[in-house]
Amino acid sequence: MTITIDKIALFLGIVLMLIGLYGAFSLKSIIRIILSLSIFDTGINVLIVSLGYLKGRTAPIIDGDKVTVENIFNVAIDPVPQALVLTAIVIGFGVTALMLVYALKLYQSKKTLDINQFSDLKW
Amino acid sequence: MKMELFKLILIIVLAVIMLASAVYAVVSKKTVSAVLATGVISLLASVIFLMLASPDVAMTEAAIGAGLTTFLFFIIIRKIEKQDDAK
Amino acid sequence: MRNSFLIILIAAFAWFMYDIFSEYQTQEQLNKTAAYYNSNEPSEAGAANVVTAIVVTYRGLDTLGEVTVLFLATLIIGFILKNKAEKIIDSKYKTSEILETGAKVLVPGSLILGVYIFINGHLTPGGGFQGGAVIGSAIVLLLLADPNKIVSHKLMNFIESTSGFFYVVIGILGLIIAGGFLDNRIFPLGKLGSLISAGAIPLIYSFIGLKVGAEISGIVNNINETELTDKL
Amino acid sequence: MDILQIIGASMVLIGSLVLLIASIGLHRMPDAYNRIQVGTKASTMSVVFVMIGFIFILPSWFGKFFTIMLFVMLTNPISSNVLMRASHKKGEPLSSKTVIDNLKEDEEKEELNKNNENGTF
Amino acid sequence: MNEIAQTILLISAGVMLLALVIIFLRFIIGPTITNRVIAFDTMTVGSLGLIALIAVIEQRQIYLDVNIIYGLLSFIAVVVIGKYIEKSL
Amino acid sequence: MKNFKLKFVLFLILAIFWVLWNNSLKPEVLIAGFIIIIIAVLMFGKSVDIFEGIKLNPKALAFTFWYIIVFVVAMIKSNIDVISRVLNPKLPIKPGIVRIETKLKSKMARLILANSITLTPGTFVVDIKENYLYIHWIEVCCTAQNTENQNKITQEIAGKFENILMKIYE
Repeated sequence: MTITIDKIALFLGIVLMLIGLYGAFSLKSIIRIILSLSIFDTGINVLIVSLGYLKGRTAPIIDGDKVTVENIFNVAIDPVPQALVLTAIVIGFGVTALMLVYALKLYQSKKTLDINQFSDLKW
Repeated sequence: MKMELFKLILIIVLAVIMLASAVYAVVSKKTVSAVLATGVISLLASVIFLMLASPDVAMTEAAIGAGLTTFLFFIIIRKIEKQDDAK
Repeated sequence: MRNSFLIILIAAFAWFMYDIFSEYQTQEQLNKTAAYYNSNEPSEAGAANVVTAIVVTYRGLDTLGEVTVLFLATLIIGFILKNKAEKIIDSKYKTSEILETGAKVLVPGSLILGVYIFINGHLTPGGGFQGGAVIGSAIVLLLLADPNKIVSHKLMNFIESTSGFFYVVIGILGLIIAGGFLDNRIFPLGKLGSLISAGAIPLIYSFIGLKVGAEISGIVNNINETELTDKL
Repeated sequence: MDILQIIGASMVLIGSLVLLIASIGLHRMPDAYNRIQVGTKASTMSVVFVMIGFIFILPSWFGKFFTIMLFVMLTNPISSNVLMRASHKKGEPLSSKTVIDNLKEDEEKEELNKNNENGTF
Repeated sequence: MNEIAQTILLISAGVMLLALVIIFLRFIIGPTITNRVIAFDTMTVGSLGLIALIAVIEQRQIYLDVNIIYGLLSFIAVVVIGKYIEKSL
Repeated sequence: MKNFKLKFVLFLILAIFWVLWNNSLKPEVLIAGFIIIIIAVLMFGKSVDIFEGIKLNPKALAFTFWYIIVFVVAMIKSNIDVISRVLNPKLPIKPGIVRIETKLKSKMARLILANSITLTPGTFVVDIKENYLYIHWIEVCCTAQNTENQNKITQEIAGKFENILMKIYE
């Protein structure tokens, strides 16, 4: 098994996801949970991008120098995961903003950010 | 060959820094330091995206992950602290 | 109890992920979809940046939905934070003169940078989302340099809705004139690699950029203006 | 052309060595003020050296490299200034080697004057 | 690019990486928030050189656009933290 | 138009950046840039007062070049200074925050002065209050209790930059 950079990136993505998941379940403060989810998000993005990488190839952008119309098939990598992640990051920003605003509102109503205090819906 | 080895070392070191930073973000007692550590993860993730030949994603991550998300976290923490101060 | 459950969960997830990782092989060839996009995109859509062509044209509908999600997020944030107190003007909020002066040069500069990013979206990395984020950051810088500055909500809403409207109009024009919704061939494709090329892609990406920029500025501005009171 | 490339590459090497020294300086200096002195100066200068070196290597990319250089030279001092001003206001400790602190003296004087004025009214 | 220049570039990349690691140690140690932010700032400016180096080695001019954005946005992040410390956000 | 000269300066700065970013002089790039920059200048017409007092004549241009040379020399000196301080095992520092006075009035000139001071040997601007700059100095030569010392410190830290900037602005 040879080690290549996309394998390391894949590993990195998986470990980031695990760390984020652990943080999201074990931490108490809501802000810290959102932070952990943000790490999880980055991990997923790294993972998906690393799946589209091909060894020794370069970005699928024609600049007439290194990549031209003729050789793009042989030198460019897979563009689809990039397009997916591009939108995922922006959505992630919107979701983070929404979660943070909700956290602010929760603090306003209960004067605490400890997740264990929010037990209204527990049965 | 030399290039491959170089890229490998580069990405391994960056990955180690990112993982240390992620562990720090989860373990740290201070929220502010944790937010900063997340900023470090985003910034280095941007370099890694660039190495994986996807400049578009690198740009988005640098613009949104590093700048705007940090701003959002800090302003929300500040609003919460402000409410505490008012008491 | 809780901790052991957590550890089991993480371990299960890790095992699942290990499966993916161990069977992963670095590919040598493009798969079918990517091969199609890479080899046919320059003649079909005419954009130098294949990722841009996918985001704007081939998967244009997804992008429309994505912009809508961001719009909804902005809207909900606006609704949640609707009780605003009067902004307190305090002398201790005064920033240092260096930042104030620097921001007066850097804010126009970063606006121009944002426009450069999304107008060149089909040639260089970047595009509407990145350009919009840079414009949002310019607004952040404006607010940081002068906290008492009021950014007009009306202007923001106007830019947001107009660009959204034109985005959809161009999409429908594509349906009428060219092959389908958000098809970029309503204009001639032009010479690959020049600023005016790739049909409607620069135009569509400019509208997306303005829309995203206005939305992010809206989020930032809404949160910044809110002063929480005790009553809900 | 080869000579120009080697000169450029050596300038990049100098830039990276400056960054290395900055990183050592961050550990050796006793307090935050001295650290940011080393950090801001050395990191800005490292970027300047690296970019000039790259201009030697690839003259046709001049525009981008030059813009990045100008940008860093404009923004890095501003951000460090904002940071240190805030930290000084919030009482970031100065190291024991410090001889004089005019800013704090003046701020205290100002505070005193304000209090006196309030007292007379 | 000729061989000697390329080798020197690779060595300087290694030096930059070493510097990044040492700065990151300050980030972990840093007793106060100010020290951490200083490390963060120095780290971002150091990565600017690293990104430019990747662009030069891969011979793609378009990668440099990322660099400009990176510089601008990391600047804004540091200013935000400064204003937070000042309690005037 | 009011402030036409100052707006022209802002236009010039943005245009230089636009051309450098695009790295080309094709007509469509220039036209698009022209339209966008005009809109930006109109939007930020109020904030151009920072360029107050700038001179646009050949003499000022010559002094700008002279300033760049002086600045680069100071920067390289600063580089050597930092290296020698950090690598010296004794760590020869004697830090302190001193106050200097500046005669400059133009906002932009003050920004350039402050940035230059930050990037040159051993000095770092902590705060600006009206005409006073508070500077963290890594090796304080003398504590300023009387006017003579004050002037000496000002001359040593800011003198060479200030003199040239006075000729470009004002």
